[in-house]
Amino acid sequence: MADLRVNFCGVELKNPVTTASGTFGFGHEYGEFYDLGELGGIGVKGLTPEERLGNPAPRIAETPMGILNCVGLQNPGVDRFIAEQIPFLRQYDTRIIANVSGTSVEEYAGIVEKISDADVDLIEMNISCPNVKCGGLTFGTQPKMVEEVVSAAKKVAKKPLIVKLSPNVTDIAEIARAAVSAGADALSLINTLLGMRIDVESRRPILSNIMGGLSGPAVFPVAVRMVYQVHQAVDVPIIGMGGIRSGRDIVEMMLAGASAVAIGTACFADPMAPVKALHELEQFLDDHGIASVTELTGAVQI
Amino acid sequence: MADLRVNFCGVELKNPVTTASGTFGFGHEYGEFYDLGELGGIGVKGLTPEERLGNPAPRIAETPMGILNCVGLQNPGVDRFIAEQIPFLRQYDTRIIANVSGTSVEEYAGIVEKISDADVDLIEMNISCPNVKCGGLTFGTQPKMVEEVVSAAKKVAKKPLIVKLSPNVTDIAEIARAAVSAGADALSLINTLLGMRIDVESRRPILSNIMGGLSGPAVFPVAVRMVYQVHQAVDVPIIGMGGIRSGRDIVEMMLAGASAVAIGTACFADPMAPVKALHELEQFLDDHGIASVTELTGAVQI
Amino acid sequence: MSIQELCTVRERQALNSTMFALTMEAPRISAAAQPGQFVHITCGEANLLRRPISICQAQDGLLKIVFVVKGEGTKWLSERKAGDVLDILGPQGHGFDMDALGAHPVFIGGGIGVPPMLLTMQTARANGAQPSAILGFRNRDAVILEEDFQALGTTYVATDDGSYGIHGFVSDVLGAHIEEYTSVGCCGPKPMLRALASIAEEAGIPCQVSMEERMGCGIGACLVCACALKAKDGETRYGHVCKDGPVFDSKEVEW
Amino acid sequence: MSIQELCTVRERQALNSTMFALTMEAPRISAAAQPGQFVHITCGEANLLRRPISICQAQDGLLKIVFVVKGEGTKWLSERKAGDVLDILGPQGHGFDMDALGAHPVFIGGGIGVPPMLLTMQTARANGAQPSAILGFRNRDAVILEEDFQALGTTYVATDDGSYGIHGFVSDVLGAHIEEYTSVGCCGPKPMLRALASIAEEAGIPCQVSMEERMGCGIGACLVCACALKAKDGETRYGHVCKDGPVFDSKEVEW
Ligand SMILES: Cc1cc2nc3c(=O)[nH]c(=O)nc-3n(C[C@H](O)[C@H](O)[C@H](O)COP(=O)(O)OP(=O)(O)OC[C@H]3O[C@@H](n4cnc5c(N)ncnc54)[C@H](O)[C@@H]3O)c2cc1C
Ligand SMILES: Cc1cc2nc3c(=O)[nH]c(=O)nc-3n(C[C@H](O)[C@H](O)[C@H](O)COP(=O)(O)OP(=O)(O)OC[C@H]3O[C@@H](n4cnc5c(N)ncnc54)[C@H](O)[C@@H]3O)c2cc1C
Ligand SMILES: Cc1cc2nc3c(=O)[nH]c(=O)nc-3n(C[C@H](O)[C@H](O)[C@H](O)COP(=O)(O)O)c2cc1C
Ligand SMILES: Cc1cc2nc3c(=O)[nH]c(=O)nc-3n(C[C@H](O)[C@H](O)[C@H](O)COP(=O)(O)O)c2cc1C
Ligand code: FES
Ligand code: FES
Repeated sequence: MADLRVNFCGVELKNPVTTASGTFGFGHEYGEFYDLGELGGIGVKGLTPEERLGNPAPRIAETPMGILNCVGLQNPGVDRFIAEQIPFLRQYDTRIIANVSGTSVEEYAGIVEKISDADVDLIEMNISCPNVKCGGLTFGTQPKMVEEVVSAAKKVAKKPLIVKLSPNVTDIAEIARAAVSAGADALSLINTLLGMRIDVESRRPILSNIMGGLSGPAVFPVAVRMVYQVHQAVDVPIIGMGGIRSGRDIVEMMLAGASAVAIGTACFADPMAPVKALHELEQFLDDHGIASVTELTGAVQI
Repeated sequence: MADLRVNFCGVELKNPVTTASGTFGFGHEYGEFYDLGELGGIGVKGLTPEERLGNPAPRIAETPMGILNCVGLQNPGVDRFIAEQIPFLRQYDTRIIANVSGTSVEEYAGIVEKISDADVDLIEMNISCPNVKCGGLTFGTQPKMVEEVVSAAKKVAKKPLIVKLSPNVTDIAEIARAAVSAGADALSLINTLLGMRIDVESRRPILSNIMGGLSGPAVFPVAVRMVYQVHQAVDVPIIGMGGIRSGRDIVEMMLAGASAVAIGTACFADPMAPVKALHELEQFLDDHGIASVTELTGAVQI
Repeated sequence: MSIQELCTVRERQALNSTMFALTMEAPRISAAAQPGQFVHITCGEANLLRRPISICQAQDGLLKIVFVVKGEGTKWLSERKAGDVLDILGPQGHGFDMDALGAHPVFIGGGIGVPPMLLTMQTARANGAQPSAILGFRNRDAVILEEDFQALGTTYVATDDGSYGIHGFVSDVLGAHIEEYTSVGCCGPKPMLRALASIAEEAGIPCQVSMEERMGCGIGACLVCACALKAKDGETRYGHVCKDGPVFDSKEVEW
Repeated sequence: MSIQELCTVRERQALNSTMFALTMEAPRISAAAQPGQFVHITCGEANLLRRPISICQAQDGLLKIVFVVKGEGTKWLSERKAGDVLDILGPQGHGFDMDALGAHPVFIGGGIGVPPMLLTMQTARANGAQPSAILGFRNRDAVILEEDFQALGTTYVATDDGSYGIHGFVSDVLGAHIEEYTSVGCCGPKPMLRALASIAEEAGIPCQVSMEERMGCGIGACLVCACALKAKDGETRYGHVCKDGPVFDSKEVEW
């Protein structure tokens, strides 16, 4: 039996499989299908300083092997998360990855500081939400803005700080370097690719917000490429995500450079997806005589 | 019967359906399946000043509802195209869209000038190729480089100049504005999204070139979004492409802002794809009482 | 409680050129099913998302759904045959509150909103109520399940073009008979639901409406199936059709 | 000449746990098929690209292919049943040059390279030659089509582990019998082809090799299936397996 443990920024994950923020709520629903303690970690719905209602419906559109969403960060706010959700999640033997967002540098620093003091294991700072605007562009697309917001957050972070990158950029390596030079302990990628669908009958965009974020298997090759580029560019661990469905997808993402992975959209097709993929990963390791899953990270042969 | 004609920069296309450069060779092979004269135009394999051998195999990898390719612009060079292929293509009652590339501003200007004097209808300038002088960055990702290369080409172009944009950028509208301000008569998009696949058994990238360009249905929502953004930003006609498979896909792309479309990867799944999609488009127009296909362009209701 | 079950198709019926019924062996889901709940069905390898379809009947270990072919997913579903196996999540969501119906509930379905009202009416009758039904269709060809409803109580059928039954909308029929009823339960297009809700509200009887929204997870985790509801402070809040609904009290909904 | 034909599966055979044969009604493709050509098959809605599979037999309007389950596409193919319809392009590519074989050609297949040699050997015999065959497999369980080849001429079977037939590689067998042959035609893994080519070259007889490469269009338009060939000037040029090949003269190939 291969060793599945991963030391991620000093935090031990029992295995590299986590859930992608925003696709898994706070775990209650999928917890009806299996023991959440089977997972390496749980990425919770993106949190903001105050409660957010999110966008009107429709918030989802299907695309070939993908989906677009424009949930708009609906969440109860960080305080209610801390009070109501952490106790629930702590019942399970898994790591809590708190995903946080803000609309200004101050808000980001504020929420990172607050969540730092709560009982979570890792902080994932989402600088890529297309809804969080700064001069019309998301924080995650400008190296200077990335540095500024990550520096401010890092100053107050008392837990490992993972910066989640947007794929909607010309040069992902440049953004990654900016985040790491500003103090990011780890990176996660990819967030969603901006996309759009139009209903040909009504001639209206399907999504209320006109555009939305593309996720699911369709983006997998883009995610693998970006994880590879970022792994070449910086020296911090990476949580790879974007379209992962199977154990082999996990292996591929790890070979590209990921130390852990997150699974999101695949859960919609099959609620058991993360657990099934984990078992497939285990089987793959055993079939290939790989002693520790960590051997895969960045092991692509060029 | 709806009117399918499109006036594209003064060139009449009998219908808005063309083929995407590089997926259709010079038409010989697909010409065995149907009369090439059924199509509005034929985008030929990308041409360079000299013959290019392209990259070693493997040059293709499958992805969920997409493919990656790294053909590397294998082509016989523009002179042999002019001598050997134009006479073949001119047998058919369709428009010839010559797709050209270079590795420097001078090369681009040179090939545009040469092809201008040949018997083609439209020139499509592919600026998604890496610029050797500029540290390997592709022309198409930097507004200043886009302006420079398009200005130089426009000066010598005697046929309408379509600039083909790369989707691997933070802000496609900015690039589109740069191309148009430098004189582009039209734009085409999207070229391929950069992606990567790794064979989990051999641990090697599947493609010889490590990374390759993603095309096919997987990218369709990204293409629709970019065509929409570009149509909002500039006032020139657009050839929309990226993942189109059906008549309804054509309608969607045109509603987003395209005046014509190109079909590429879909031909691999079904050689008849462009003709089938054209017939579906016709049917859609008739079913919806739309008198002219041009009514669709940009008609999305926000 | 949501169950993932692999269900063998027992029977496929074409009701008309675009509507189909599938009956499946689903012992666990059918045993747990409540009126107004739905199932979330994987529709082939080419469609990433499951499709939500209401439960039309659930008894003896069998689950029946009735659906109209709209796009690729329902087309795939319509091509299933006896013996095929479907991957189904269910029963999902919060159905009709059967305790709030009173002695004479009326169940109203419009078009493809008709099927879920069948299990609801059946259950109401089994619970001792005397239910009625009002079913609305575009035209004669679209009429489905009429006899099943007739067997359970007074049933009015209306068609938009008058080609069958009453000429008019279900709201006209409800308006004409509203005094006979203690509550309304309904499913159909949003404008229809809104019209029915306002008639019920005027008459001072409760009205439960089954809402539709595009879904991702179907279990309450992804928050995409937002339905605008009235918050206590008069502001909007979003409920989620897959978990808080699909059935809501009409007074809660922000129309 | 490439034809798109919708072909009904007549028979599906499991040859062993991972290898399958499908026989299809393909009147137009089978009539045009030449030895060494392949067909390009749509493998379900979830796989965008067609899969190239060699033609194993083509007669009386029927087309037979033999394949091993490798990934999703061939898995899908292996699940087809009699009556299912496949979308097939073919016959594709440039097969064996039957005029260059001489009176005693030997046809060599390794593993899943064996099937295309059957139609080739059959055709050579029908053309008046006296062909032999050398078939190589990993082990006893992997042996396929042996009797079909035996019926056409002397056939040696070798297994890597010696569990059946001759213990060793097909190149060993070829080396031992090379003087009996006028030419070699072969299909299998690249190292095997290279080894056979060099034995043939040394013996001064022509060798035709069937190459594999990942494909897009399968008809010669997209240029993805590049095979490095020796250009006249000694430089590399790229031929295309789907159109110039899959069969090349071994001396042309840049190994
Ligand atoms: C709670 C609930 C119960 C339903 N019950 C039934 C039923 O009993 N019978 C029936 O025929 N239909 C029912 N529907 C509608 C049914 O879900 C859609 O018609 C179906 O999802 C369309 O899928 P498609 O692939 O055929 O169409 P497409 O338009 O190709 O679907 C594309 C995407 O949009 C979604 N979508 C499209 N229309 C709807 C819609 N009206 N509601 C939700 N999602 C939609 C699809 O699920 C898919 O994700 C119900 C919907 C909900 C929300
Ligand atoms: C000319 C030719 C003839 C062939 N004849 C046969 C045959 O008779 N029997 C047989 O079993 N196999 C044959 N093959 C190999 C067969 O095409 C592959 O095994 C098959 O494509 C694998 O598809 P998959 O979806 O199962 O595997 P996956 O690995 O999931 O396929 C992923 C992608 O890679 C491509 N691919 C993977 N392996 C190969 C390969 N070896 N060659 C070309 N493309 C590949 C697939 O076509 C697909 O596009 C032939 C290949 C070629 C080029
Ligand atoms: C419905 C939905 C909601 C999401 N919400 C968030 C979020 O709140 N914060 C965040 O950082 N990412 C969010 N994401 C992005 C995912 O965490 C993930 O980066 C992306 O979906 C790619 O992974 P996948 O293809 O496995 O889903 C969301 C994605 C989806 C589909
Ligand atoms: C095999 C292949 C080769 C291509 N070669 C070229 C090329 O030479 N020049 C070019 O501008 N675009 C090239 N493209 C990009 C296509 O023209 C098109 O922009 C892209 O594939 C998206 O359309 P599709 O999804 O319909 O294929 C190529 C694409 C493929 C798949
Ligand atoms: S569909 Fe995911 S919360 Fe309703
Ligand atoms: S596969 Fe397209 S040229 Fe060979």
